[in-house]
Amino acid sequence: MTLLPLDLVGLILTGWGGLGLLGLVLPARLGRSLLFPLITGLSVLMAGAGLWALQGGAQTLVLPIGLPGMPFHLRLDVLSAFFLTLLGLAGSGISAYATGYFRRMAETQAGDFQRLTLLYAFFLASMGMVLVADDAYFFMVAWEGMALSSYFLVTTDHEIPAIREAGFLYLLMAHLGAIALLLCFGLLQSGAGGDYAFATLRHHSLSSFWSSVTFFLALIGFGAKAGLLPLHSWLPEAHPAAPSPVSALMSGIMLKMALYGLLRVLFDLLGQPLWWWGALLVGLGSLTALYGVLFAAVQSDIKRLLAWSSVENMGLILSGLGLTLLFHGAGQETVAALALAAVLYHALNHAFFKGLLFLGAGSVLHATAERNMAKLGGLIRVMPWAAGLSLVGILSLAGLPPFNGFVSEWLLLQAYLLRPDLPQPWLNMVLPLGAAVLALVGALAGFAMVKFYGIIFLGQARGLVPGEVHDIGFWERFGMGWMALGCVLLGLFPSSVILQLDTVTHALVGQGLGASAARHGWLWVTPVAASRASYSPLILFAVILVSVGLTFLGVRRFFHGRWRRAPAWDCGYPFQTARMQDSADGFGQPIKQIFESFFGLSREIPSPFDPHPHYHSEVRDPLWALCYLPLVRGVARLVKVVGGLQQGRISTYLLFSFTTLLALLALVTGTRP
Amino acid sequence: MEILVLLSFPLLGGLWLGVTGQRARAPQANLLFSLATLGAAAFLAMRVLREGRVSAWDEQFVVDPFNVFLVGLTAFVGTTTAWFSRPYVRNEVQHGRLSENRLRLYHGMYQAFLFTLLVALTTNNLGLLWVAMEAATLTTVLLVSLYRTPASLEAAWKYFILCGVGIAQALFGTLLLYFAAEKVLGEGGNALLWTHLAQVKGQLEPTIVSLAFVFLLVGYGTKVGLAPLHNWLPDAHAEGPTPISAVLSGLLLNVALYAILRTKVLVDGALHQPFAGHLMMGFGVFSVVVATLFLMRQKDIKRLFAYSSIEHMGLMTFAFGMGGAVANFAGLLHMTMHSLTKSAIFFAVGHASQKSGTQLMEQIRGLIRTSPTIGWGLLLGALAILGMPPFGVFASEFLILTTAMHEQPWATPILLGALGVAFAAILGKVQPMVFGPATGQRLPHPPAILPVFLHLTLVLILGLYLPPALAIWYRQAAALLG
Amino acid sequence: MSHWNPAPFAQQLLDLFASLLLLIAFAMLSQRRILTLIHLFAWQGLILTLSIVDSAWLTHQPHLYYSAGLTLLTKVLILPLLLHRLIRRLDVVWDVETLINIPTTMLVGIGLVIFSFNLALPISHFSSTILRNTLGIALASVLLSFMMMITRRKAVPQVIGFLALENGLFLAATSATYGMPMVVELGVALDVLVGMFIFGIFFFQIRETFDSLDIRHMEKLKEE
Amino acid sequence: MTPVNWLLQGGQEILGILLAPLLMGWVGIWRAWLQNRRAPSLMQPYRQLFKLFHKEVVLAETASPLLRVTPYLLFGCMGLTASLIPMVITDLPLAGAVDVIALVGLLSLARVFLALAAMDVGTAFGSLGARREMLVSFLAEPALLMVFFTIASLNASTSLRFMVTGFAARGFYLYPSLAFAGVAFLMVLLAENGRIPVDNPETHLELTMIHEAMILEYSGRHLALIEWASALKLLIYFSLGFALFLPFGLTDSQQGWGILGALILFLLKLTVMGAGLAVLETVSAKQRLFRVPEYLGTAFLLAVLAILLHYLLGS
Repeated sequence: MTLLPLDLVGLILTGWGGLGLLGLVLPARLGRSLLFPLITGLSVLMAGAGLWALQGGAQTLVLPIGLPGMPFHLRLDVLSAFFLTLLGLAGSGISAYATGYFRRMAETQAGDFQRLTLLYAFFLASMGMVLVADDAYFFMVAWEGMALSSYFLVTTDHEIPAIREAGFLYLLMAHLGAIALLLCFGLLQSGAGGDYAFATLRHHSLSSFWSSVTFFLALIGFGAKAGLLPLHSWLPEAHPAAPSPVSALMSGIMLKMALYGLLRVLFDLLGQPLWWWGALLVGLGSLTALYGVLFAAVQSDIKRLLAWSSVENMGLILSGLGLTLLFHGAGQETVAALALAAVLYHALNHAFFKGLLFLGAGSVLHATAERNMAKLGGLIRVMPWAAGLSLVGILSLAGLPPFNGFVSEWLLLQAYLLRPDLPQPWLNMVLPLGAAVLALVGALAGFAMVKFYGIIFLGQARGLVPGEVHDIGFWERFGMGWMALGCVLLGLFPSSVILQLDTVTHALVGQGLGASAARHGWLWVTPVAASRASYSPLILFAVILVSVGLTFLGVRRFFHGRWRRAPAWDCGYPFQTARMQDSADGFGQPIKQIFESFFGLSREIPSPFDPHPHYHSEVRDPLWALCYLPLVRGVARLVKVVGGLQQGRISTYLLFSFTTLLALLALVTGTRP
Repeated sequence: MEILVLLSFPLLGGLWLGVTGQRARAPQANLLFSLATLGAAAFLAMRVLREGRVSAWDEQFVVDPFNVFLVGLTAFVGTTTAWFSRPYVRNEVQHGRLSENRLRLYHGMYQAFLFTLLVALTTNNLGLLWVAMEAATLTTVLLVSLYRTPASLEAAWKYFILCGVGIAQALFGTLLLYFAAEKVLGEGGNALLWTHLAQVKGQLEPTIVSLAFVFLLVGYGTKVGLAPLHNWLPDAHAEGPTPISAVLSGLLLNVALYAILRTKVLVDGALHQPFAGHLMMGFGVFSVVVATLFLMRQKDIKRLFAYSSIEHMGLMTFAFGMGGAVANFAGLLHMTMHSLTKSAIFFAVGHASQKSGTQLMEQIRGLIRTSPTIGWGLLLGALAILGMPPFGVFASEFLILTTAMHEQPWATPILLGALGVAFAAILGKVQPMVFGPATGQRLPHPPAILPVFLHLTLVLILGLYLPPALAIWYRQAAALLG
Repeated sequence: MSHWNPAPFAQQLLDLFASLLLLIAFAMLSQRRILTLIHLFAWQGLILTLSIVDSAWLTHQPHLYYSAGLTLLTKVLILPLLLHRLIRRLDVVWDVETLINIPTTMLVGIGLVIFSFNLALPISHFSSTILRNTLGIALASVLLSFMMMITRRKAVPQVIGFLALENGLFLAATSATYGMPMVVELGVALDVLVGMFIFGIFFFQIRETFDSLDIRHMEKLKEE
Repeated sequence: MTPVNWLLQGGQEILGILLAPLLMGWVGIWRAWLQNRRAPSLMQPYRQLFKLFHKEVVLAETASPLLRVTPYLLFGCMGLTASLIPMVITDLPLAGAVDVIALVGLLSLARVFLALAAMDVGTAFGSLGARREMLVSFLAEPALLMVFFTIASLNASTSLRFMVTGFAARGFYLYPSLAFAGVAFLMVLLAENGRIPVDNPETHLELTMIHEAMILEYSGRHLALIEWASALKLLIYFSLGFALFLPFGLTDSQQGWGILGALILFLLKLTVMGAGLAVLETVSAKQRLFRVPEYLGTAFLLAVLAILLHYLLGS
């Protein structure tokens, strides 16, 4: 018997599930040093399996479980393989980190730890199952299993009211999204017989109206998971609420499942896309990105800032997906492949740098028990490892060369700039706006990241840092190092990565970049032609190193290296304290001021004569009031009206029964032939 | 023979406990009788699986694949509820809420109730079915008012009057059916035997049959809890002892729906058009919508889940209304899942409210901290009943909704919207109860946790894997429904 | 079917009984005094018994005689007596308040009669029995009793309405279909008796708890 | 790619580094003249740098290694950037590795480090400067990118070399979109280099300073490197402007005469434009900080308009 990648993936998924169950029964003392490393090992194996499967064709498997007539279908094709690789690569770093992170929990709250191990492993396994599911039922089970296990993880600290609310909102939105997906699959299947296997759906085509409806449902379903505007409200609440490695999993990997779902439905199941779907996605995605980054820039909670930044990145990814659809619909497969490669690449990158940053935030949280940036500061001196590795993360997230975030944004910009020749002339004119938004978003992300890093790690400690702040231990270092290494390598070897993506783009849009992108060797990325655009991060990195090195050597050679320490310059005001540094609020202040009408801003500014001056400003999501509250109020009104049915009087109840009877009798007499 | 044995156990149990139900060992005896019933049901089920239809007493009692599955479910849930009821009533006695006399009434009536349900399920005579349904009301009505609080009296009164009037209408419907049947089958007992009716259903007079169905639907529909006939249901569920709420929700509603289904088969045969199905779908969708909207405003935990029962009965009614192999299959599956899940929830709810000393949800907090098993049981049960995979309720809802999508596309968005609202309502209320800082006290008798998790495990397993034997059984039952 | 001679008379008698039942149903609908209600209910039972005897004689169905006996026993003797004793012991011989005023109720009642006649008309055509005309009347008295339950505020009249409703059902059972099979009929009778017994328990419990039999006290369980 | 190319690229870097203080001096002279002051010597910036290099470095007690790494990084990045821009010749070997987007990224990398280093010591002014710098850049950077995109769309390439030669190949042509892009670029240039109306390089008034606030904690050779780097940045922007909007004279050949001619032309452009900058700075006034977003927003919109115009007119 030969082992196929799918078998391996199946074994790994079972292994994760088994480890989870083992975690529930094994004493925490034993589990803490055994299970997470094993989970990590399986993740590495998963990455290998994914890479292996990325080379070959699709394999299928039918399990003997499921509903009668609807057994679980499994299928591993290159699209799944790519996302499995992502899951494995990012998952191993995060799991390694988790080994160290949950150590203290295993000692103090053994029961919670056991439960957490189970849910963590199930969460990983359910994401894997989403990726290999090949029928609607199994997909839904895996999808909701993913939501459920992450919901329980989010509510780990359920004593805190805000976390309970966040968990509730999360599961609710996840479920509403799942309802939309259910409808979506139902429409995809409509009339194709009783089978819900994707193979059936694939060969079944819909009229353009119904396929548009299906597209909308998929957009709602997967968009709710991806945090697409205006379905994003849960995301900045739920992602930060979870323990940090889980936040990393959610932001880094789970959000990509939404992308996977969209790709699967749009390119695999739904058939030929219509052009305006792409236009809609570009618009919504760009708006989401802008919205997300603006809110990220004004947050003062470490993890919430990162969560909003995830909204931003998913927006970018989805706008890229929209571009792909547009070009694919217009038959311009090369550009479509470029946009798709950018999308996939960015998904991979985001998994790494967002995972890394959430892990970094987790380290800070663990060391200081403080999520409010306004009370942190100067951690680079006590936590050099965490600070150093996080620096890689923020540089990647800010989209700076030669790190990975830059590569995918560069590819996406290239897709925007390659003069498209779409059949809709107005789109040709509007698309550059997308590039403008992308540029703006990138710059704002830089702002947010400087704020993030500067306030937390740099400067002096604001307020109290309780107890002895310690740096991260071995496993945490390993996990964060893994992620940081990923960021660097993905940034330095883009053409190798693009070559790997080639099979995926071939499968989805029938074109690949590999041939042209790596035409000039592995050092260079030339997505279309060298005269169009080319980029070589490795060379860039090398010359930066050389240039900086030469400067250093030159200065050292010609001048002396004397230095001494002295107090910081106080501008003639000797009473400066650490609290006079910019707080997170203060740093975000310009953004608040500029986009004031954009935020639901409420501010209390003290008067000059106030003896106890107090400044308070709160940013609320105006879309909440705009989209959600009316809905809630509408339902509440309906509930009130219906409540009248039940007012306690038995005569009225009898009257209902009586009138129902009479009405039905009248109906029968009325329709009598 | 097996049928009579099956029926004799709860009957004997009812008589025995009616006399000795106040003794300390009575809860065990209750459990033992239920276990014996379960055993008999298992034997019966095996025989039916092996030989097909089984009848007894001049075909007055007939068990076919359709009702044997409900017999099994009834016996099973009856047993686990008896199990749960053991510590529950002891705690109640300890809290001084139940006297010895009432305990005797409780245990006697519990077995009598099971007896009436089993009679209703196994009988072949539609008249006897009616009698058993009425008797089921009578046996439970005093249990609803067991605590003799003003609220429980009121609830029992409403239950009694509304269901009494409803069942009277069902009697009128049965009469009309008999009226139509005796022309074909002649006078005498045979004209009410379902098996005989089913053979000649094509010859029944359509006008009379459709009228009869209206009366039967309104009548038995009252017991199913179809809106707007449902008003007794939340009151009765909320005020009675929790084991009774569990069996009302998990069993009585099923049996009432079973009665409707039996007549629907006849009506479909007589009418050659989906008249009955349309009515049922209308009632089903309306019930789902009304119930979900009511869910939003509940304060009492048992009322909340009572409305949830209405919602699910509506969904089943809708599924059976659609008809066809898949929808009937899904309806039966949903019936099973709902019974198991809902009774598990009521078990957890019972202990939770005993612990907190209240049924008001805002005063029940932090169950997971005080008693993790109850808390998790409640949360998982609620998630299961909300149709979260991988629990089995999702499987049946998936089948129902996807079938609806091409059979009755108009209904799907309504149903899905309602399910969304229900999710928000129930999760929004259950989550604060299980999570957060703890309140509550220790119970004198340790709660019975096993039934909760036994049910939930079954629901979980059935959601992922339906054994082929069970699937065949369901298919046969679905085929009987046409 | 050899006895054709007295048949027309018996048939007419049966129609008369049925009409009388309907009349009593109307009378109950308009009656305010509770004691009279009980008397009317007893009368209704008596006429029902007579009509069952008549149809038994007419159709030679021996089991209908048992039915008649059962009806006489429960509906004419036991239940009215029980009710009588009950209201004496509970001291509730008051006037009945209605929710809707009586003329309106009567008007609606007439509408109901027309409706049910209209409903029963096509059914009667299919009937092979000679007793078919009574089906409409039976349906009408069922609906009228239903109406009565809706309009009454006190517990006892509501129960009387419920029992009257069952009388209507009995009429339908015996006249339209020659009665149900014996098993069923016994079961029905048993249910009615047990039901009455439970009603009795309830009256005492309600009285004990609320100091009144006014069901307005029992409107607490609702959605506020 | 011959060694000569590499040599030329290295030469250009050195040229840029050496010229940068001179440009600063030149602009300073003109400003002084226009303000009726006696001008310092053209060589004054060099003297200043020389003096700073010899001074001892005083580090704040709370400074982390980041503060000490940044000046080198900044200078290295700026030097590298200078070498990438076709000042004199277009056929640079590194041009393929870094296109305009990467160029903006490189500038932005330098800026992020500068801002981070400013926050490192933890004084009120450092973070104030960093915040303001990032505020300016989050609008200026996209505007610059949009300017580049306009020209990239015109020439169907984001590679600087092909952007420049693309114009040359097509000969003289009036591009309306370029006019918008040019104005936007000028506005970005002013903002990015801390010139009036956004920032005043000579101010030491804490309330208004941006760039100066960030480098308050630097001294000695670190300060020298940073000052030099900002001079380099001005030169980079000037030469970017020349390459994109006034590309005449740039040579593709490696022959001595062509290079010499191009070099002379480049110096000429610098001379004129340096004076122009001084004039511009003198006639305008420093804006309030919160007017800056409006100003830069205008630049951004102009650049977007330029690209739209390009697609609208097809030119």
